[in-house]
Amino acid sequence: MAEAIERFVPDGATVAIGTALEPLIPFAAGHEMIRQGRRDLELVGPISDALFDQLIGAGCVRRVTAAWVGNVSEGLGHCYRRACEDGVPRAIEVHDHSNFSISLALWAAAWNVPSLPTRTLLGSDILRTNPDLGVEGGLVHVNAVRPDVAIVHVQRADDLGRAHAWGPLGITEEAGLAADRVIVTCEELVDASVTLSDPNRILFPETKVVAVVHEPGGAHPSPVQGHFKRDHAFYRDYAERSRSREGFESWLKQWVRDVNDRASYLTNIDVESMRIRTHRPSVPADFGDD
Amino acid sequence: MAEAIERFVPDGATVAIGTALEPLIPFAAGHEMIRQGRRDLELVGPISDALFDQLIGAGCVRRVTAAWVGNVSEGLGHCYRRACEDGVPRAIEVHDHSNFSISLALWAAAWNVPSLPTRTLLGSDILRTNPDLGVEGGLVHVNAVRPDVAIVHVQRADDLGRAHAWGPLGITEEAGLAADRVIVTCEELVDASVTLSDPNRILFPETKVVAVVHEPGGAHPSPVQGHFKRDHAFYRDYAERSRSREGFESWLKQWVRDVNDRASYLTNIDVESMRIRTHRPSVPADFGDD
Amino acid sequence: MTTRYTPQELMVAVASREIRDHDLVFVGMRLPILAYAVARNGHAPNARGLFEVGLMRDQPASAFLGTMGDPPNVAGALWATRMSNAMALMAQGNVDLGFIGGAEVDRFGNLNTSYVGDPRRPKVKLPGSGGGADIAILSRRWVTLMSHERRRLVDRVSFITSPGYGDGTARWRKRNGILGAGPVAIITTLGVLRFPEGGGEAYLASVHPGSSVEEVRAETGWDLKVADDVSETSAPTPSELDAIRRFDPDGFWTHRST
Amino acid sequence: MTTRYTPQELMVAVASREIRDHDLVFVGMRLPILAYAVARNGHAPNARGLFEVGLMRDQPASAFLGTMGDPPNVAGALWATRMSNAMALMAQGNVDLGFIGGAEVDRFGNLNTSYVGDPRRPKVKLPGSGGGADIAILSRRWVTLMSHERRRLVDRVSFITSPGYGDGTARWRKRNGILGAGPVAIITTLGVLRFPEGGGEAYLASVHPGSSVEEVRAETGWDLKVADDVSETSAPTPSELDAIRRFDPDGFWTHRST
Repeated sequence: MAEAIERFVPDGATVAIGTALEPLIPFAAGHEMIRQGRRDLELVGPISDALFDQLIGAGCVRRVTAAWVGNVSEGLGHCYRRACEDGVPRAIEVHDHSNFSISLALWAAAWNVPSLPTRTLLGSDILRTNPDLGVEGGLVHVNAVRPDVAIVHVQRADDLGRAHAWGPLGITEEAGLAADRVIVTCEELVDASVTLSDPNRILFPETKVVAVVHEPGGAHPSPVQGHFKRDHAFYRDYAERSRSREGFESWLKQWVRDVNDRASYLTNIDVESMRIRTHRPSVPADFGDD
Repeated sequence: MAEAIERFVPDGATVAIGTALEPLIPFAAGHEMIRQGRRDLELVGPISDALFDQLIGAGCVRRVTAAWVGNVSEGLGHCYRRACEDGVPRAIEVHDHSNFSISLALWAAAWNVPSLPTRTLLGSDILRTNPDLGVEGGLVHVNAVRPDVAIVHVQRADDLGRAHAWGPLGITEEAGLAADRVIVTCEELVDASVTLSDPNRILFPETKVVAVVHEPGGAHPSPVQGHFKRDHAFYRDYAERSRSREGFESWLKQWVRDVNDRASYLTNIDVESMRIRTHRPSVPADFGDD
Repeated sequence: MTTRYTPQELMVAVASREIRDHDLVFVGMRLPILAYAVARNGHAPNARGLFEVGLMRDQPASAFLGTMGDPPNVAGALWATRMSNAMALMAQGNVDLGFIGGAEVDRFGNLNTSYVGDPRRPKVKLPGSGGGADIAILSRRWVTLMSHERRRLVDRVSFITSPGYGDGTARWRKRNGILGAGPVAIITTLGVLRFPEGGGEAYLASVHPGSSVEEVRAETGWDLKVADDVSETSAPTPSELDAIRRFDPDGFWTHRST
Repeated sequence: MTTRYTPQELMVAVASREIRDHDLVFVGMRLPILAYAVARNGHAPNARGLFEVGLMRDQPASAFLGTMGDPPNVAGALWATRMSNAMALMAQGNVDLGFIGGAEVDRFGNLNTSYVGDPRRPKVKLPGSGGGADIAILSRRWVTLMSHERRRLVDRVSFITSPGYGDGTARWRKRNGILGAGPVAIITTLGVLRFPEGGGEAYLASVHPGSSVEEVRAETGWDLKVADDVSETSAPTPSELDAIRRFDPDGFWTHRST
């Protein structure tokens, strides 16, 4: 993980992360960015369930291009508030989107056009604050947003970059296609015979994927279908402690700065209580060809 | 099948069919349209491997909105030529597209915008012949094409309209989303516990699907992953016989007009030699939730 | 014997009644998830729920949801897909009803979930639109739920994240090219505000048991109109409460102490 | 001992040599499918193939393909997806090389696969673009394969389906906003035509064994320029022929009588 972040997420990078909305949020990758002291990032995503807030609080962020930044079950993002209201720890720029418009911004980049038209956002003041949105001919034109890198967490991947994810995907597919490169973190590192058994479930062309990191539990506290429930209490604790700058710093010290890696982090979590134990295997599709 | 076509494909309808390109072409549905004497259809698709040619030859078609009409392994579409060159059996209108632009026309309809921009087709004379394409600001604008109905053939579906297809999907997803309604024909009619075991493989929202027809072999001679190989010889025979108007009429009589339904049609095919016998089951995804 | 319930439980029950049978509902988060579950288990057995994360469901999830992306909401889904596909259905006018949460609402039903004060130097930075603006603009009709406080029900929001009826002039939405018809109700902790046919200014349609027209007006940041036939909001029925408590067993969303 | 081969086998071998190692190749149909298989089995073991039907592969399919959508092309694929996703990669400039079949090509490399004669009343209606126009415009460089006949290699096509260098004037593609660099070769049954750096008019670069400059010029519908260093096309190597015959065992595409 450390190497993937070091090599492919430089200071100043535009990073799409948390693209499946509430599930599969690559918290481990985000925390590694914080530990490495990454600076001046532009974060791109739909809603972010606490990860954007943490990166903002840690001072890694220059600009947020997103539809929503907070804590889905708890409400406001306190670090986001402090950064926007008081410039603490630093001022950030915000490019407001709706969920639909951030998706279209990524599709525009994926298809390599300057913008895509839509009927959403008509009548919204979001059009006033985001310079990447324009109105012409009765339609909103959403400028392309091209991430330097998209970081995704998935259930399984092979070491050549074929990633399988399931459950709702939010804007994951367009983020990966739009990005110059993709970093995959995964619960299970599997043989290519598993991923290639189902090419329809492969998220991205392997030509986009520059790193695959085997990082079980790398999405905690967000849920991973088939692996982990959402850790609501962890989100609540974060919301409470991050209310004050000091509380946030202490949270960050405990869960990020004083932790070497995700394996150490997980020793401080009651992982077993979060683990999904029921199984609901999909009925196979037969790719027989002869 | 007869009832689905009767109810949901009226004369004059705009019909997206053959959206997965070479595989999964709903020939059985197309032949039923011919038997019912459907008239003035607008056919929408990317390439069409012989089915458009047959519908055109049978006089069902008023307009073709497509990137390619012919016979993929054999070349020209002879009925298409006769209709365009000599107005036989009737003149048709052609709205030329490329594969990419027909996809975008359907995405435009799916997202309910008048058009989508693209860099493809710049410099092509296709821009001169298709009134649904315009150039402005250095980009091509592809007008939305909204099918009244999309007809798809899939490997399996349940009777409530949840359809699973696998293998390459061409423009199937955008065709189904763009269409007012979807008719599904399937190799296997399965229990909802099969389709709902893998909601990621469900092609369309069931709210779009108005009919599910259990029609094994309904895509012959096109291939169906896990079920049928492509019947190259059948395509060759069609290409040869359809060279002349009389040859086409005799082909049509033999394979469509004198046949009551797909089950009867299949009795005239060496189905067993076309059947895929190897199995390559996908490794299941675990949707466990608790 | 009266059944005790929290204001949130009443809001959920009222919200559920906005769902008609066969509606496709853009569900959103928090109380609306419960409202959908109640409706689907009661008067709207053929409703379907659409979630912007990329899901369609018929049956509500069988376990508590902290977010719409929680695993129980995925198991048994009718469709797991991309957000843009869910948005496509809404852009086509296929979504009958949407729910939006709001920090501030004004007399014309506009919601602000973005900035209090100057966006360049906000007094309060709120989380943003999420799918709120999309729902407000693209769903056929929509409802918002909110705590009834004077600072939340304001005369005019300073920032319209999710447009209601704009400046309240006739056909404001149409003139702005907005597809959906707009908000039909503001369900608060004290009562239900509705809008005249064709939109415009909110008025008080019903007052929750235990509150009063006077209290509602006092807690509203403009001179709230009151319907001639203003009534008392019907309390949650036992079966509504049953359903609510089944899907929020610990009162996480409905603030019930268990 | 000389090995016999058909003109199509030679074309496949020549086409395969256009594929560089690590190229992402937009493969198309017919002979290019074989060319991809030959290259991947020979000098380009790290090439990948992209198919507009919605597939990416590394290894060529293990059995004969009548179309790119045949089941053997899907089994073992690296990605089975939508066409628009494959097109997205090409629109981003990720496709290094594309192959396009053509009915007619002209001296500036423009292809016509749409109409011979007036499109409103065509003399011949050809099948259309398919992905041809997309490849011609969006791939970084492309190659076409064609039977060398005077009626197919024409001075100017009457209809440009897939643009080459347009009217041949400098920077025609750039002026038209076209992303890719354009055609690099026309591989025919008689020889190989190439283009000057930066595009323009095709010239004869090599003549296939058994043909001659004179024959090529006679079968070309314009006054074909000939390179000073025009050479004989290298015949297919035994290993190239091996690969071709493995993937087209019955000579379906390469017209070999077996």
